[in-house]
Amino acid sequence: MNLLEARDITKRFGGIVALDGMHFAAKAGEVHAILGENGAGKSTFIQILSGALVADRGKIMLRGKTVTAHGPGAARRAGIAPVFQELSLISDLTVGENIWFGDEALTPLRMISRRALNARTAALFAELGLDGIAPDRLVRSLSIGQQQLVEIAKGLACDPDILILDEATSALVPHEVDWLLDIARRRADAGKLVLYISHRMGEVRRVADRITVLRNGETVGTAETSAIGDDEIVAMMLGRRLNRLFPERHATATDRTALKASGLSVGHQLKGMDFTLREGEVLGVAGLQGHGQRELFMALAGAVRFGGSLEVWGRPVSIRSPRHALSQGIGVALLPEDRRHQGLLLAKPVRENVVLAALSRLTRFGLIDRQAEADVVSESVSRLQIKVGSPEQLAGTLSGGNQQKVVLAKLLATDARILLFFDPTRGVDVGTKAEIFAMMRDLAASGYAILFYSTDIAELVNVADRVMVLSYGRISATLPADQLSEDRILRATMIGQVAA
Amino acid sequence: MKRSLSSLLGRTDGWGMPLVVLFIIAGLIELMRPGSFGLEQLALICASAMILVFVATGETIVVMRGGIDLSVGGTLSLASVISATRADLPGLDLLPWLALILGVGFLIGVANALIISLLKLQPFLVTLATWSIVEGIALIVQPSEGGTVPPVWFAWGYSRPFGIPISVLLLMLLMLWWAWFRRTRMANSIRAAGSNERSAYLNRVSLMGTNIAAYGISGVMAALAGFFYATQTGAGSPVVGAQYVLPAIAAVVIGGTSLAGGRGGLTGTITGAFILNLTGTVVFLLKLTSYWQIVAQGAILVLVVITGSIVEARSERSGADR
Amino acid sequence: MKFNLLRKLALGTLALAGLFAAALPAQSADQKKYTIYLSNSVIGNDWLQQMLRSAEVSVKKGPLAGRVDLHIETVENTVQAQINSLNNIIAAKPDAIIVHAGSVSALDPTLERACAAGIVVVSFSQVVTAPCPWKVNTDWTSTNHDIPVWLAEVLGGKGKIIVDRGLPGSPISEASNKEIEAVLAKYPGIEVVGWYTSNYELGAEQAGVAALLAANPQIDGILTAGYGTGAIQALKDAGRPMVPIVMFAYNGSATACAQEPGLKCMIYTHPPYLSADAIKLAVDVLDGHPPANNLTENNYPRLTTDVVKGDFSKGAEFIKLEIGKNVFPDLPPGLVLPASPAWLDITPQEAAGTN
Amino acid sequence: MIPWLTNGLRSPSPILLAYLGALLIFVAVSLYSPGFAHPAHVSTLIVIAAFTGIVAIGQTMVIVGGGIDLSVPWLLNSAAVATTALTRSSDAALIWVVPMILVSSAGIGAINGLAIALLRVPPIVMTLSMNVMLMGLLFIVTRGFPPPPTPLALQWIANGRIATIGLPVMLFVWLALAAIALVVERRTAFGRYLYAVGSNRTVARLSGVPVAGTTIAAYAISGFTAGLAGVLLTGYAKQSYLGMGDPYLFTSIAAVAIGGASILGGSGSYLGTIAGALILTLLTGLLPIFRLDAGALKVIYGAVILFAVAIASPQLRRFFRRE
Repeated sequence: MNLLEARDITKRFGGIVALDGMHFAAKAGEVHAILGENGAGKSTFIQILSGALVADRGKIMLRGKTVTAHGPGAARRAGIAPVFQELSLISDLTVGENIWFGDEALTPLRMISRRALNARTAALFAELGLDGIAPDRLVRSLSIGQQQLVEIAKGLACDPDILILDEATSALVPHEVDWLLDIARRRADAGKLVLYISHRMGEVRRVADRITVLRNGETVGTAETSAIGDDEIVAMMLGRRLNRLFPERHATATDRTALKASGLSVGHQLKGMDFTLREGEVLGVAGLQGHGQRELFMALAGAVRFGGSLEVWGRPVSIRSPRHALSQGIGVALLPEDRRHQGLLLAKPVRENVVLAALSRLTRFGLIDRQAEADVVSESVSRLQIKVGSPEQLAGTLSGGNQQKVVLAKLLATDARILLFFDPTRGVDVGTKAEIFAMMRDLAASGYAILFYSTDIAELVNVADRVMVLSYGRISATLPADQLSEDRILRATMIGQVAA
Repeated sequence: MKRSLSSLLGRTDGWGMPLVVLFIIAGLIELMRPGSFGLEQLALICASAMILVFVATGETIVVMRGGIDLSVGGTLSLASVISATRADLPGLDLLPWLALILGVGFLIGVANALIISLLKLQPFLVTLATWSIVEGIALIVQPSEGGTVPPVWFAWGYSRPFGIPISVLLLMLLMLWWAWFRRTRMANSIRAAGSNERSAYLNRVSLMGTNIAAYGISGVMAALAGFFYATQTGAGSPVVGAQYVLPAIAAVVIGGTSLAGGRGGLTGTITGAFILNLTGTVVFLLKLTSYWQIVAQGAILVLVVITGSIVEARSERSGADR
Repeated sequence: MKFNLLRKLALGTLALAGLFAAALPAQSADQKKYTIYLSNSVIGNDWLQQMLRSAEVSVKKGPLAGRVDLHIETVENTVQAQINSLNNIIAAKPDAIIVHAGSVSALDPTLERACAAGIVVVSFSQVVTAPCPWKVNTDWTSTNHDIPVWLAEVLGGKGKIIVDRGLPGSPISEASNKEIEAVLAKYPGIEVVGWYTSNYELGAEQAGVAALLAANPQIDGILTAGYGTGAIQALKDAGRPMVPIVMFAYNGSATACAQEPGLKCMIYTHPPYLSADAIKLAVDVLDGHPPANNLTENNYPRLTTDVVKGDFSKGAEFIKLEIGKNVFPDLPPGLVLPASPAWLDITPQEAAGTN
Repeated sequence: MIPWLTNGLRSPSPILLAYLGALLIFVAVSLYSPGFAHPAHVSTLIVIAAFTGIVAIGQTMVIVGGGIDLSVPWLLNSAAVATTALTRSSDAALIWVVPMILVSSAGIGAINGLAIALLRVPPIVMTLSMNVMLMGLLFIVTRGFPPPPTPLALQWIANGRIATIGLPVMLFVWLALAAIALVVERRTAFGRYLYAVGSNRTVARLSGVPVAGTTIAAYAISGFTAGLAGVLLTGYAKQSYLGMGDPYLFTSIAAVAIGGASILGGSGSYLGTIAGALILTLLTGLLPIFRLDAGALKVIYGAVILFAVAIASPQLRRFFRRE
């Protein structure tokens, strides 16, 4: 008998159909992956399962019985625990308070006992093999990777029958991913169900027993993982065959130095980096979470103050602010980590987002040149193949991939020739990923210089010309194209760790 | 040492820094006028600060919930007016009437919460509107300052149970209540909802429930302030509440509670209310001409907030790995 | 005329008294310098400013010159701040406190405490309800009585009028509204066709009168509690002829009255020099000459274009408006008239702060 | 043709509803009391609304940028007192006095903006303190003396009617300022920046928007319009007096709110604020017409704000669309 079954689930948001009569079934004792492009309906389905949304039509059945109660509380009582990609932690509460939220041990006066809370949290962490996170720390003081670990621990804390992992590895480093996959496997072996949602094919292949693919809100099919090839899965997701994920790589770097950093440092996080980025080059940056890559990108983009010296196109500069970085003499543009909170004005039209960084170029006598603005927008939309109804569509209503393209369009609308891509494929579907990689190579070929950080080492190996590995705020290795392999990069991050 | 001090000050719900400021101010006063903080003097200071403390208490909870409550101005007035118009009724007991007055405050708070939650409206505008409505009702109930408060109540405002002035006692009770409340699930839920509504919902927090609790407490506290005003002055005023709205918000902010929601607490707010109360004394003792006193109060307010935010920024930088 | 005579008499007496005092320097007890604090509740209007200036002038010249060390403590519009301020003043142990209270009742306990500490307390203008302080005020009962009577008489007991209800929540407004209503009940021919709320503020007065003019084709008289110039402008904007107006004694209002052709008006006052009167009273008490009565209420002469006969309060006095004599077009419009009490000579310039 | 207009018409915005509301109140009151719609009275109403409207220009910008300006009352009052004190009733003096006052007002607004943008003082606290400090400073500088009457030229601007058509001069002043405000809001980079800062500071900053500069400019504009309203108001009142600015704090904020702007920033338009100013002015006129006392008026006032805000609520609109 199926532990979980969903029948004919339909959900609309305004005019958009997110789920259109989809169905799904999973058994106890398996890790079941749910795959699909962004906008395929995975997130909506998970949110319905976990009670965050209510379906317009259809029913959910647990152990053959229809679930009638709604809301996160009902789902929790039914034994469903979600681990959300958009974290559900309360940043102003401590780690322990978050994990046991609503289930805290109370003193006779109905107060929450901090001591019991922290002890329980420490015990849970020990049991799960997590270390390095103090139970009484405020969540807002943790890194995103640590927050994701806490979110996972929280999902596991109630020992649910159904654990939902929604892109739970997006901010994790390799050994943490291994840890999570191991936990998922063990739970399945213990007779529980784990739903695993990820864009990373490698992980899915390693951990999932079966795969269900969604497309356009409908179920395409379910298969044993071992019985189906990667290409086939991708074809199911796209509804067509993808030629290739990674583009051809030709060395396009010239001798011209776009960016030269010496002794670049930021607080305690970045301790003196020297490197050069050349015109036409894609320079990869690898590193474990919190080893200085964020500071590196933010410093170059002018968003944090830094020490050391910088030369851009051969001229020494000091970048004072993002505005200064984007200005004509310098031209450094950042594609930030979190597009919803750092990249886009979600409630504003695509048009305004695209030209936001380039307005000074589009203004005449203090007024915005409407025609020039429209030209820039339509050119970007067609060049990046952004799927929008009209330039007036609100950015927040686009799918993840299209949102990322809008951010990219914003960078390209400026005069910047040095682009900083910070994890550009995070939460982006396969089709758009391929487009972004192709775009990066094209840009390099046309003379841009690109610094590229990704949490997915495979992307660095296949897209970058060179990769520098960051460890404890220093460069622990720089690998040229002919030496690039996931293995080597991983080892370099590890060696750095040991050395420090 | 310096770093750990600043991180300690920044971390304790934001009240560390205001407390330091309060001690500096109190120290200055004691230096300029020794004996300023004897028991009798403390009782006077507390008595004059209590109304603001009550209003600011409710405001703190609402701000933690991520909202703001301007309607306390109306509620305070209405409560004072109700307290002062019913002296003619025979056999008035203090407690049932207090319960009725607080009930009115609670209902106003619940109305705010329901409007905000059900229609998903911005608290600032909703409570701006309800402030006007409630103050209007107060003016209809009693068109001007006056009325009479039953002598029993009037006596209550100056009573000294266990030899402790009632205001000091109430302040102690309030702090005890906070020591309890801040550790309850409701307080955590309010914080959670104020920090991030979506996350809070996913954590099974009832958004409307926390709103009702927060605005309900705020309404009750404002009504209590109005009652206290009436018992202290022996009269009600349909417009007095307006004087307390912005100072209450100022006390909350000085106390380190972030207007963005999720953070802060009552300890800071009470500290903030006393800072506001004592700055007047500092400038009085500095013998500034009275207009400079007013300028100085504004300047002190800004300076306290600036130092607070600098300390917080420092502690955040040194405490977190980002 | 009568007023001037009285005033001369009073001045003469004072001058004599002054001579007498000067002739007897041995009276050292009387020459003691007193520390007096003026506690003011709010700073935000012209009347209050003139009140503070009058207090300052009163201790620099005239009978009180050199007798008083005056400290002014102004707070910003909250009862709590005034209580705090008073607590500080009491702790400074002055000889007397004169109080312009922000609330008629909220300061009572604090002022009682001041009395208990042996401090002479004088409350003026908005007087407090506490029994112990001495009180100085305008005789509002007769003022509020005479306002509608004048208008009714000028209109010959017949006509439609509109009434300003002042500042919502203020006890003075409320008392005034009640009294006016009661008096008008005695004039069946006078119909109140509407009222508005000026908040003692010029813009609101103009807007309120304009709205009522729009709503009523016939309006024969206006009772304002404020400037009156807003009402005049509203009449002009609506293209209506001037009608009799009662207004408060701002120099600007009086000037408009005197200069506007065809306008009949009556101007009543509540003089800012009540502060000086309060200081004088405090010194008298400290000198050991307390007045017989705890409450001193003065019925001040009213200025008017048309002196009429009617059932006015006892001792009511009407004086014809005369430019240069009791109205001063060259002085600021915000000056409140009259500028000086009889026992002291505060020049209009001193009152306006323009000297 | 004009994109914002067509956008506005496509979805019946809160702005449109606010204008309809204003019209509805006007028609209803006029039916009850025909004199209300008399041209002379309409002119008077427009003049009164214009002052709220002008103060609300700056308030709109500040609120769109995610802030709030509580320093309006005494900034306005200071400008008014300065106008009459410095001109000493001389028309000629206006030539240097008015520009000077406007520049200083903008400067004071900029100080608000500086503290808010660079020192991270919450806007409520900064502008509230500024209000109090201005109050104190005004008395220190002027020693509180009541200034002479307003120069006649200003009186003409504020109270005058254009003889041939009978329309008030203030209408044209307001229209000109409104046009400038709308152009700034929609057609300039600054306007775009303002919405960006109000929507999301981080996105704005990373996109090269001069966040601090934009914030400072918004508060400077608010200072400017409050100062300008103060100058013009002396013409209306023919004098300056203390407490002149007090009515404009909550009316300016309420006008913005009724006009459909989010107090959280990032949305709203001066076009809506104009409707808000009109509604508030019409409401004030209700009290005398319907013989309400002040309490009842406050109740109505609050109810209308609540109603206006509720109508703009997506929740409510979704509910009605479903039917």
